[in-house]
Amino acid sequence: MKQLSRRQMAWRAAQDIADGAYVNLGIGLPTLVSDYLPKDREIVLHSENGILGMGPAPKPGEEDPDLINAGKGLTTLLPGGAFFHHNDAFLMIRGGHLDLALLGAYEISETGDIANWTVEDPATPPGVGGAMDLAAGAKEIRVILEHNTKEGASRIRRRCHYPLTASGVVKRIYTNLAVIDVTPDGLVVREIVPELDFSQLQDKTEARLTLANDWRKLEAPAI
Amino acid sequence: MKQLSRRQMAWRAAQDIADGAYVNLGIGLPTLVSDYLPKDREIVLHSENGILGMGPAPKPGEEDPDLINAGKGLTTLLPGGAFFHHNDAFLMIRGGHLDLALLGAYEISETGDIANWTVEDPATPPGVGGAMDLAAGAKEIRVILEHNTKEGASRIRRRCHYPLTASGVVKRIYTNLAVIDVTPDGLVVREIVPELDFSQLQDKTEARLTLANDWRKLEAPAI
Amino acid sequence: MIDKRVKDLASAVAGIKDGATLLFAGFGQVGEPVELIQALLEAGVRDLTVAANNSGTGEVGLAKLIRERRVRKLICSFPRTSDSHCFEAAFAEGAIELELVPQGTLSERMRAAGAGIAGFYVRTGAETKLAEGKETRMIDGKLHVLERPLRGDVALIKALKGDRWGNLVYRKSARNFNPVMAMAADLVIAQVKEIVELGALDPECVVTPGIFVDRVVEVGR
Amino acid sequence: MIDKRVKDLASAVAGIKDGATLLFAGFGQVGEPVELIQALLEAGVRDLTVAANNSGTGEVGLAKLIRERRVRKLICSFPRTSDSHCFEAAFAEGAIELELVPQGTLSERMRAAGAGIAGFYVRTGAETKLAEGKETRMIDGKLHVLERPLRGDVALIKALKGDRWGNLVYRKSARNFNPVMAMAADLVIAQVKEIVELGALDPECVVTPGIFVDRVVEVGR
Repeated sequence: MKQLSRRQMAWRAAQDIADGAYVNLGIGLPTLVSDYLPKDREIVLHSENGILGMGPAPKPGEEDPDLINAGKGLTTLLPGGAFFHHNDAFLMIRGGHLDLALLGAYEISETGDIANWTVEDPATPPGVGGAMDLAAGAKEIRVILEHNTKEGASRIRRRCHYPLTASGVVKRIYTNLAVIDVTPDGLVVREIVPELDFSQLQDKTEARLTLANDWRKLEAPAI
Repeated sequence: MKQLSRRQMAWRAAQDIADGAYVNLGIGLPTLVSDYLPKDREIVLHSENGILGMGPAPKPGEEDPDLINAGKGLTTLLPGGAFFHHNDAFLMIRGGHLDLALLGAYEISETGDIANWTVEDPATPPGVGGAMDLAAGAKEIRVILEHNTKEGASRIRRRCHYPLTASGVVKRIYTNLAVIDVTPDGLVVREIVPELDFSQLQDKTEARLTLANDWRKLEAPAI
Repeated sequence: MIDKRVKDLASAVAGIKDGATLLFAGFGQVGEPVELIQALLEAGVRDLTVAANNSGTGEVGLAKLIRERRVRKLICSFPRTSDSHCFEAAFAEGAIELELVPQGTLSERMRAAGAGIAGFYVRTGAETKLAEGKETRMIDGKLHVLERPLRGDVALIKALKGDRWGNLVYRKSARNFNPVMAMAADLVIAQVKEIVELGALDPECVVTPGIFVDRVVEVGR
Repeated sequence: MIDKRVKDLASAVAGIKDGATLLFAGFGQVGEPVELIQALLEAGVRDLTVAANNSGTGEVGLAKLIRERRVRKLICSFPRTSDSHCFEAAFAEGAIELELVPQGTLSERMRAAGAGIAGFYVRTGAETKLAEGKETRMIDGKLHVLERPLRGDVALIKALKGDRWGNLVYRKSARNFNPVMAMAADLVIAQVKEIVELGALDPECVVTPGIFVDRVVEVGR
């Protein structure tokens, strides 16, 4: 079955970010989104370690060890960017100043709950980072995640089974198979990959889905 | 009767400020203290409008309208000084970072209550400014005030009759007649002007006073 | 493209509605966005609630707005200053309501609004008249007052320089309430002496990052 | 005269006691005061409670302190990073206690300690496992968690430049937790790349004013 690659998922999520938006990209998959921001839009990336206006990864030879993103990868600063301390970085998050946080997740519920901080594996210590702050604070939360686990289980569930990060906050979900909105009437499918029909998508999804009247095919360029 | 002038009171209070202290001087009488800081000590003056390291009043021709103190008089900045915003200025105050606030007052009680923000005159609107923040926040509060009102009433009272600014915070009182400590055992007189004996001072004071064994004469240079 | 620059003062204050809650920066006249307030006056809005440290000086800025009876309520720490006769006259007439707030609490309540803090406990004002009617709580053996966020529909602020992303720097003690008010309103309008090119402000020294600012207007002073 | 400069790392960490609560700045290794932590290790103190965003990297700094079993408890938002095997080993053995705190709440709790805020209400963590056992409250129709200040006996921080009054500036994203930790401890010790003359730092661009800092030691990097 043809499905979106991780980079194509990132590309798709990037297309929905409005010109002028202040955006935090979560660690992992969402970080890839920065590579696909539409060139004709000015989008200001925020990092919780005190940066607004992050640019692309540095060119070889231009790396600065004091300039890293939230995933601790090397980054750059655009003209117009600014540095500030951690407390102001989270003031921006918690105070609702970010237009959008694009987060990864283990599971999403049909009411927009998100679980992305622990799988409760007793062998490894849990970590939360800025996940709860972002999920509770940004004006809008969208999530990018694989539709199913490697074992085929649905990550889009009636209720999250892993511990919650925040409840009822997710508005849009990008998966390798579909784009789905969380609405007051439940999950509404906006886009599906061409190789799948709605009932096949529903079969791969624990939560109940509705198909939007104006649904489209989910397509992304080869990347 | 010989008593200290306002400038002599300010001089006396200045002598007790330790080298290296971070100090906020209240509006009015306490502001005069900055003219008498001992030259051999480095004392960092804080202003609630966002300054650490205030210097003396500007020389003629060097006035900068953007550089004012809490009393809205023109001031200067010493080398090593810094500017910050109002919120950080009050973080310093409320967070206990100031070693000392020297405040003016209408009344002080024998338990260290201070009333310095309103005389409840219905004809004029009340103002509090930073008085309550300073009184509640600085590590130590000392007060400079005239011992008696123009009508001869005691400003050092058993209980304050004007509305309180904070309760139980004042540690030392400088008046035109005496230096008095607020202790767990009540008000202890440390210094009295030479022209007055203890019983005369008590007669001018509503609160009960005790004379320290090692009391001294309160003297100040002609200023 | 992000371009927060607006061409003139009238555009800068466009859309502010009667009955709005406004935050006016400044400490006395220093850092006060006088030109923006004048433009607001000319725009004719009224029935305003204004949070500001003082009540205006002489007959300009906030003082003039009060004189013209556009301000229904003032939230303020120190309304009576050397030349606050406009406010005093309105107050004596009962034409303006006053909510007196300790200066640090005024600032912290606005920060709370900007920082997603729904309430906080402070010692300031405990056991005083200004805490009357407020919820209190013993914490670590001391009485604390629960304070609530103070949010503006609009903040009018003044800075030295700004760029098209809305980044701002200030000058000396004219910084005062400007950065905190910039965090605490739905619409933040900054007058600046000079608009500079994007990238001209040192990213280590930007005081108000552009995320907080919606409009920037150059006023040349 | 105010002179917060100390001559070497051993003097910088002198007097830190067994059982102390320490704040370690840094985000991963960036802005981490590695040399101060190494000096602390050499000073032999133990039974420490450490608040830090991560749990140390490789076998230096906090990681080494944990490896040597000097840390009884870690207060932390994200202990598991690319090279956090020292912590993971101690955790697996039950040799270290972990208090997991959302990153913004960790930062805000320290600010509260520095700002005289005895408690504050946030949405972060509400209705999650990390709020279990914490007091909650409905405010404006939403559940909020009451968070309490987090204060250190000592903060170890790292800056780019400092002066004898303790004023500090940082470099790029190495600023991170340093300024907030500088506000939140009884004893604040800063390692700096370079000590500069008093007055050499631009007063408009000082990030941590000296009032927050007790000792400054130059480490040349």
